Amino acid sequence: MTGDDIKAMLLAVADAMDAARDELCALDGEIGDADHGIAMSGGFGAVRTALSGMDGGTPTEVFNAAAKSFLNAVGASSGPLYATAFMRAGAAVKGSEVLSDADAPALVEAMAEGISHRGKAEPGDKTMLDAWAPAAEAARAAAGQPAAEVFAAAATAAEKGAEATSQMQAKLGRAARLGARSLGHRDPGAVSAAMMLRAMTAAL
Amino acid sequence: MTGDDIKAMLLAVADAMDAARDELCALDGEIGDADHGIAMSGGFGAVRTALSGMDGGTPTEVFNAAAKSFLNAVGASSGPLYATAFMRAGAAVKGSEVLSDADAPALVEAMAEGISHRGKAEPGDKTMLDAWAPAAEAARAAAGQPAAEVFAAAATAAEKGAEATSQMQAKLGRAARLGARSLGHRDPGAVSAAMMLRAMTAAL
Amino acid sequence: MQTKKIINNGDDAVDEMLDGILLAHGDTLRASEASGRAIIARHGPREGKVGLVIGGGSGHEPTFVGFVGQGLADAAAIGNVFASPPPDPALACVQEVSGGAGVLFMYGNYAGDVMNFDMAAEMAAMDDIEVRTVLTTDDVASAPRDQAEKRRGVAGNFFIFKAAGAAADEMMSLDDVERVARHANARTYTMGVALSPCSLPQTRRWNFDLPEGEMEIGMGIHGEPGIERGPIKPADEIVDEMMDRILDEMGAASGDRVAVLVNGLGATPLMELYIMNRRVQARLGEAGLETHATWVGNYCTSLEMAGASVTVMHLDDELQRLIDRPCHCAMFRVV
Amino acid sequence: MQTKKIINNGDDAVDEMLDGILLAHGDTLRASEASGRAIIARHGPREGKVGLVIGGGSGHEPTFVGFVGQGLADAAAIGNVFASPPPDPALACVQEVSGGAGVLFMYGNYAGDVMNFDMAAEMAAMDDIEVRTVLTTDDVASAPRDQAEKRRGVAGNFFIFKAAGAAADEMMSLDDVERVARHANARTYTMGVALSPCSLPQTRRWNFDLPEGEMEIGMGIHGEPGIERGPIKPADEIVDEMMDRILDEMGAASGDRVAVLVNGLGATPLMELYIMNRRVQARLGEAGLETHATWVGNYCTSLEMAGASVTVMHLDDELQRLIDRPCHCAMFRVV
Ligand SMILES: Nc1ncnc2c1ncn2[C@@H]1O[C@H](COP(=O)(O)OP(=O)(O)O)[C@@H](O)[C@H]1O
Ligand SMILES: Nc1ncnc2c1ncn2[C@@H]1O[C@H](COP(=O)(O)OP(=O)(O)O)[C@@H](O)[C@H]1O
Ligand SMILES: [Mg+2]
Ligand SMILES: [Mg+2]
Ligand SMILES: [Mg+2]
Ligand SMILES: [Mg+2]
Repeated sequence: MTGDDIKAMLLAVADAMDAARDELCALDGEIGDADHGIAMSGGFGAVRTALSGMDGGTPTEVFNAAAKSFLNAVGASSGPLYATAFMRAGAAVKGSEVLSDADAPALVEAMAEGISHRGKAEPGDKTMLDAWAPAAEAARAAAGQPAAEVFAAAATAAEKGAEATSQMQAKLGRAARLGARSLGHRDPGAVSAAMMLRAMTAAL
Repeated sequence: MTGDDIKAMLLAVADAMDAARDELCALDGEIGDADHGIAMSGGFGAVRTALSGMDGGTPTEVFNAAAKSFLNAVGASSGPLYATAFMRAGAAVKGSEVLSDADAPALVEAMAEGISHRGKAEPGDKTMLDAWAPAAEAARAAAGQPAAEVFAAAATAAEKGAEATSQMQAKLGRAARLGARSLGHRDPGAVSAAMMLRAMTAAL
Repeated sequence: MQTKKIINNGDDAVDEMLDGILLAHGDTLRASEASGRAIIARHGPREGKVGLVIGGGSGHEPTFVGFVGQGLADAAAIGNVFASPPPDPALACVQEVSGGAGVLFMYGNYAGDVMNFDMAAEMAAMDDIEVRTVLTTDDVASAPRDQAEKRRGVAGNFFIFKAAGAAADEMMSLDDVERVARHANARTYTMGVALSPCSLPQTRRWNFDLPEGEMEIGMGIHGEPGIERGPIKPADEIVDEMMDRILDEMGAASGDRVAVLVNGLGATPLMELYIMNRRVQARLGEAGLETHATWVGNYCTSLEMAGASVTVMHLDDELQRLIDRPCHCAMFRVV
Repeated sequence: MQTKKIINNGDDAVDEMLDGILLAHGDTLRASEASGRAIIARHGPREGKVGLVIGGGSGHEPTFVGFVGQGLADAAAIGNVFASPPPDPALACVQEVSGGAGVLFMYGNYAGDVMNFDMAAEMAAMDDIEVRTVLTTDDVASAPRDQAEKRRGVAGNFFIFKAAGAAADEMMSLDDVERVARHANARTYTMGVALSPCSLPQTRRWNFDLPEGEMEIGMGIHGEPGIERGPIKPADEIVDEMMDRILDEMGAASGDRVAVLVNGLGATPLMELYIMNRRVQARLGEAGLETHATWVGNYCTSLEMAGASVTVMHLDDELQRLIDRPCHCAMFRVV
């Protein structure tokens, strides 16, 4: 994977988030403030603009540019979480011009760690970490396989994780005060995380 | 007609206005500010309270008490118009303890004059005068008949007049700026005027 | 189904509101002993000063009661919702604020208000208090230019009352306060747009119908029909329609100064009002006009109606001085 | 069908609003050159004074931008609608208002705001500017008393920011301003009620569902679910539920003084807020408490949401002095 391949993956995510904007807003409306689709599609729209204006670049440079543009366009909860995730991913592959299949699990794990570090969520708190943590685990388990397989395994695990959030009571974020009323609703951040990994997989 | 008979007539109007409150508000909503039913039922509610607390009284005293209580409870357009109408009616029969059939046309005419004097409307301006002016004319024409016949004639004429307002373009009041858009809607003040005369007739 | 309101009995809404106002603003306002619907400025009226009495129906707060205070109106007569006050509270206002130099009545041009305030003026004359009247007619959508005297008074009241109140505070004579009031009214232009209806506390039903996706330009502050109904347009287009009309009526020369009020009708967020102001200022700038002062917020409302109005006052040196003069009201201050 | 709004493109709403605000209030506010989303008080920041930076998502106007000015906040970092600002505007605010005595961040306790402002504070530390943070947590409905630190910040911001801003204006040290801010927050209690939903400019769909005839007590200012949903009650009963809870939390002694804010969420008329105030004052009086000052109006909104909140600040001599201290903001003044 070159810097351009990473760009292609992130641009695919941008398209996926545009398509899912209303769905994610509606999910967030059930237990939050109805803006998660705006944050994700707006944030990745800014990533698209930044990457389009970028000539070449290493994978690390691409991730850093994505981190910065996403954060400045969005703020909110998703901004710092994904900015940290992208910076960690960039740091994890620092120095490489071209990534090998062996780098794929490290990327997913780095993103999950960034989100966990920034958000201080625990698994089961009903956040996007409940998609990213199983995704990282699945990516680690798939180590040695081609990058596309690694991402596919991560995406599938994230989808399951996102699905499972509907059985969880929120402990963090806007939904935290809902208690039992958050049951039966999927966490919007977990759902968008799974969509992101699925779009990345498809772009590989 | 004694003072008590006048009271009975006005109390009957109060009941009629309570019953018509929503209908009159809805009519006013079409071309005005949707409060005519509130004004009429609120105003006659105050009349009811004032007359209930009044021991005896001549027809003139009853009309004056009605004028004052209606005006202070309502303001609006209806307040000064009906306050003036009642004061004129009281003045028209000043000095009499008991009214004869011959006084009936004078009462209706005095009320119409009061409304015309206070509001400065012309017939055809699409106001309550378009009910009161034909009512006064019909009452005059019925002079010599029993009071009940006089009021019945006035009520019928007022009903026709109110009906006819739907063909008029408003020249005064809140509907005045509507121009042709006021066509097809009856004037709420004319409609309540007809109801008033009908209730008075029934109470005689 | 009833509209949603935080009220008790609808018939008590106005009086309970006034109770709440006096509890919050007892340092600046009091009720007349003669009428609970006559609200008097504690620090306004004084010997030798023309008394300024404003008033009208409730439901437009902070208009009228919020503009009572030192440097603005001396008293307000308060009616039922969307209904002129009867003569009694207006007369009580006159008696409380008369400082021997005469009293000016100012209120919006509506048939009911004219009849009631005129009756009060006649009663005041019996007490040997001279009362004059200036009607506000700033709503340019409510009648054609050649019938400007038939227009309604709406949010522009704010500027017109402010100018007259400052003139009285400067101890001008009744002649001069009246002249200023007429002059201020003649130079004040408002256009409004409504997006959704309001409902009266007593009926709790929508006063009129404004279907999904539609707006009405020129609608009055009691829901009186306007001049054009159609699909909601972008903010800039709405403001352009308003400003085209206002600028045309105003006929100002490049370099002239104006004061601006972007007013919310009740349910429209400040965000939208400021987005409108952006375009208002752009249009004024294009016309070569200088904005001396801008107010943005809910100054003349229609209960919970959504919508907004733009008012432009065409200043001259005197009006500018009067608009700038400090005033201290419960719901409005200039410092 | 889209909700009705007077806007242009929904994505531009916040920036166009800020343009309109700066055009209206250019004498008191300016944008930072480093970030158009960092709004700075022209007359607030100065050498040796603790800088007070507030901020959060848009859609709550006049919170936050309206409380920037001399004697209150020195700057506000402005996010998208209902979204924390990113670190950059917060950092720009810090750099603009730092007077060498440190900077205090104050904002409502929401996960996104905490993450973004913390990142900004870390960046400021690299510039050797000491930044401390006090979160507001006045919404008593948003978590039980033993988890008070998890509560949201809502309309009570108004009092808490005011006290801290006055403390900084008195040239207190960073330690003292922080102490005052925590103390003010600990003594400020808010309960809200929502009657109808709001909609974001970018989606123009209702954020949540609140059926005809129903209200929700304790709902947050972004539509976060509250503690009780049911049929609309009379104003006095609604206020009683709020005041029962507030008085219980406050635990004040007879004779204590309080400041009161009856706040509209956006679409609720002043008439209803004053009717609520009437009952609030009755309850405070029954409890033997003395109301030192009352504000009624739209101070912390949720776009076009209908509803209201009641905030009571339990005063002591210091807080009373700070609340009374004059301030001059674009959308709020104490004189
Ligand atoms: N502390 C946290 N750690 C991890 N994820 C979080 C945390 N707080 C919130 N989130 C995620 O953020 C999502 C909401 O994002 P978004 O709607 O964009 O921001 P906001 O909550 O500021 O409106 C939630 O669904 C949740 O997945
Ligand atoms: N100048 C006038 N002369 C006669 N009737 C009038 C005049 N102005 C208004 N009206 C009557 O008043 C009615 C409206 O009364 P109401 O709704 O109670 O008062 P408002 O118009 O102040 O809301 C109109 O339907 C019309 O019949
Ligand atoms: Mg959200
Ligand atoms: Mg009416
Ligand atoms: Mg009316
Ligand atoms: Mg948000």
